[in-house]
Order: sequence, then structure tokens, then C-alpha cells
Amino acid sequence: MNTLLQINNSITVQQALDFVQTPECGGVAVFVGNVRNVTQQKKVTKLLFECYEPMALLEMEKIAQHTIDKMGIKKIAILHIVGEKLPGDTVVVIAAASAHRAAAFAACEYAIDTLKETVPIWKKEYFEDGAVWVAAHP
Amino acid sequence: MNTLLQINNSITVQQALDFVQTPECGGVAVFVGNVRNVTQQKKVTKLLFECYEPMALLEMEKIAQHTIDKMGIKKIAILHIVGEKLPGDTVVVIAAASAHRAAAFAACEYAIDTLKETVPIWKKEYFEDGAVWVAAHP
Amino acid sequence: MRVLLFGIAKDIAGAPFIMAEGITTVAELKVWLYKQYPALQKLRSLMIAVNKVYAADVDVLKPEDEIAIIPPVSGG
Amino acid sequence: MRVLLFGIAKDIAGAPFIMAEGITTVAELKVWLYKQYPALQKLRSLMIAVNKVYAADVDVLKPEDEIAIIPPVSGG
Repeated sequence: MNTLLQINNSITVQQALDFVQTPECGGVAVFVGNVRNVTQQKKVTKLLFECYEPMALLEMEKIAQHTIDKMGIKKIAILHIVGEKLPGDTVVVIAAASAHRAAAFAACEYAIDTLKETVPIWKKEYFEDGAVWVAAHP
Repeated sequence: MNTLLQINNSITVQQALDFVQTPECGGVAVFVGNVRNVTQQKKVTKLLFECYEPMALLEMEKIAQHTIDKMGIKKIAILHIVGEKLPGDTVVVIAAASAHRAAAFAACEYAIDTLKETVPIWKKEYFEDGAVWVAAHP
Repeated sequence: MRVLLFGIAKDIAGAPFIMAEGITTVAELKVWLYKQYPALQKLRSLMIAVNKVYAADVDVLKPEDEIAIIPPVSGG
Repeated sequence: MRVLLFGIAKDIAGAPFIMAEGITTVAELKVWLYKQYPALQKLRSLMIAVNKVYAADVDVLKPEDEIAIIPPVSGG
């Protein structure tokens, strides 16, 4: 298999690297997304990630396959957490391995951009004075 | 300090991540360069990396500062190995953290592209029938 | 038919799934949802997934389909 | 003055450093090097670093400078 897709309570960069790294690929591009401690000048106390898991895995699979079929990627890992997280915690890891580093960067950026648009995962930000579902309203 | 620059016998991705990750930065882009087992259809048995270390660190510092001063990067780590390596081994790690992921990707790609052009490090590839200094001749 | 809800849509409906009857297309389901839960009209977007795939307004719904309301996603 | 050598330049000269005398500019040093070690002319490029910074042909060399030959780099 050339793709590793996981939705889990805990994910690590090492997991993604261990999967994609092979002696045939010179370059691996990785994106690591972490919880920020401040959003729009407000202190974030915690986050909740909810997920429609079977569909999320299918959408992640579409993204991964596109990078392999069309963008020159040999192996790709897309990992995303669910559940409660604190500022600083890692919520998403994407690692793409290719013989050519430009392809690895392009695929990694495509994967995170598309994940944020299409994969059914929802983030609720908790502040000292309330909580909001991110991006729900215009 | 916002930059971690290291030339060492052994480097890890975790080292770079531990340095650049802060709760203020949502996105970290990473590049991992590994020894390939084949170059131009020939099997690579080992590699030797040689380095003019004091100058290499200064050139790495220029790259790192450019990403911080001009490309919106908060923290960046550039790690490169020296000495003998085998196919599959990691030889370079670059990690760039920014509030915006597009900036992190752009800076990471700029850093590896520029490192390959300016930093005084030399790679000798060993094959079953000889060895060559990579890119030495036209 | 059973309709799954997530994120803010689940909060608005107050339940992880709801039952809808007499609906045959995605467009009809949206009209019904907006009437039942007017707060859904205020969202930036509202997609319907049928059997784990984003559906178009003209798509037909069958009783055995797995139907889900997808409010604006915000993963990553 | 002492001149440091690296990579293929070190292999060509057969030593990690060499001594050069009566040279006052980077351009003169290159001419001298090409004469002493004709194989250096075949390289894709040859840069000179003075005090750990890439130098231009017109730059002046002083005896106390740290001078290094930089053949084509291939890190990463």
C-alpha cells in the first residue's frame, strides 16, 4: 500500500515518516498542524474535533490517490486527530515522499489545502467566555 | 533564538520539530532528505559527506535569517549530517514554523533549494565500481 | 429516513440524528431541514452526503441510503 | 598563504591544504591554481571563500585571511 490514512486520538510525525520513507525516495515533505493558543486575539483554552469518520477516510483517500496518480508522489500519509486537544497539540500530519522534492512540496500543500475544504471534520474552539464551531458562519 | 543550525553525525526530525513548534504557530512545514539507493541507474553502496563547517553554518544562518526577515517565518531549524551514510539514512532536515502554512511551505522549499546551491557541503557517492563527487563536473 | 448530524448542525438539532419522511431528493431534504431548523440557513454552507459521498441537489434519496448533513468543515 | 581544500579539489591536490605565495587577488589565486592543478579547470565551477564568505575575482587577499577553495557544492 502507498497510502496511510488514519483518524485517531493521538498521531505522531514519526508514524507518518516511518510509513512514507523508502530508499527509493530522496525527498519527503511534511506538514504538521498544531492547535494555536490564540484565535482572533482571544485565548483558546481547548479544542474539540468531531469527525464523520467513514466519509472522512474516503475523502482522505481521494486526496491521497490524486497526489499519487497526478502529482508524482510514491507514498503519502494523512493523519488527523479526533476528540479534545489543547494548545500546542498536533492535530494533523501529512507526509509525502517523492523522487523529486518539488513534487513532494506541491503534493503536501495540495493535501492540506484540500483536506481543509472537503474532509468532514469539525473543530470547536473553547474560549474563557464561550465556544464556537470554526468557520460555521459567514 | 529563532534559528537552530546544526551539522552533526546524526540528526533527527524530532529535534527540528521540538525546536520550531510553539503554541503561537499553527503550521510547520518540514523537508526530510534521505540517501537514495540508486543514482542514474547505478546502485549506491554508501555516501560520504564532507563539510567546511564554519562557513556552512554561516551560509545556513543567512538562509534561516532570510526566511525570518522576509518570508514570515517565526522559527526555523536547518540540520545537516556529515560523515558516512547508507541508503535510507536522513541527511538533511529543515523545519519552518509560521502562523500561515503557505509561508511555511515557501520558506522550507526556499531553504532546501538555497542550501543545495550555496552551503559548502560535498557528497561523494560510492558504487560497486567506483565513486564520484556529485555535481563536480558539467 | 435517518439523517446523521455533525458539528454545529448536531448542536442546532440537539441530536446526533433525526428522522425525515416523504423526502425524495437532496433539494427537498434541504428545504425540509431549513423549515425544521431555521438556524441552519445562517451557516456558510450546507452539504448533504449520501452513502459517504457529497451529493448534488438533484440526487435522489432512497430509504436505505446513509444520509448525513455536512455543515462547513474545519479540520486541519 | 595557506589555502584550504575540500571535496574533489582536495582529491585533486592530494592534500587538505596547500601553500601559495606572491598572490594578491582571488583572480590571481585561480590562475595559479589552474596552472598547478589543471584538473580543477574541468570542474563545473570553482569558488573562493575568504574568511568564510564567497569572494569575487577582484577581492584582495591578505596573508592572515582564511582562504578556501569551494568546488561545486552538493549538500542536501
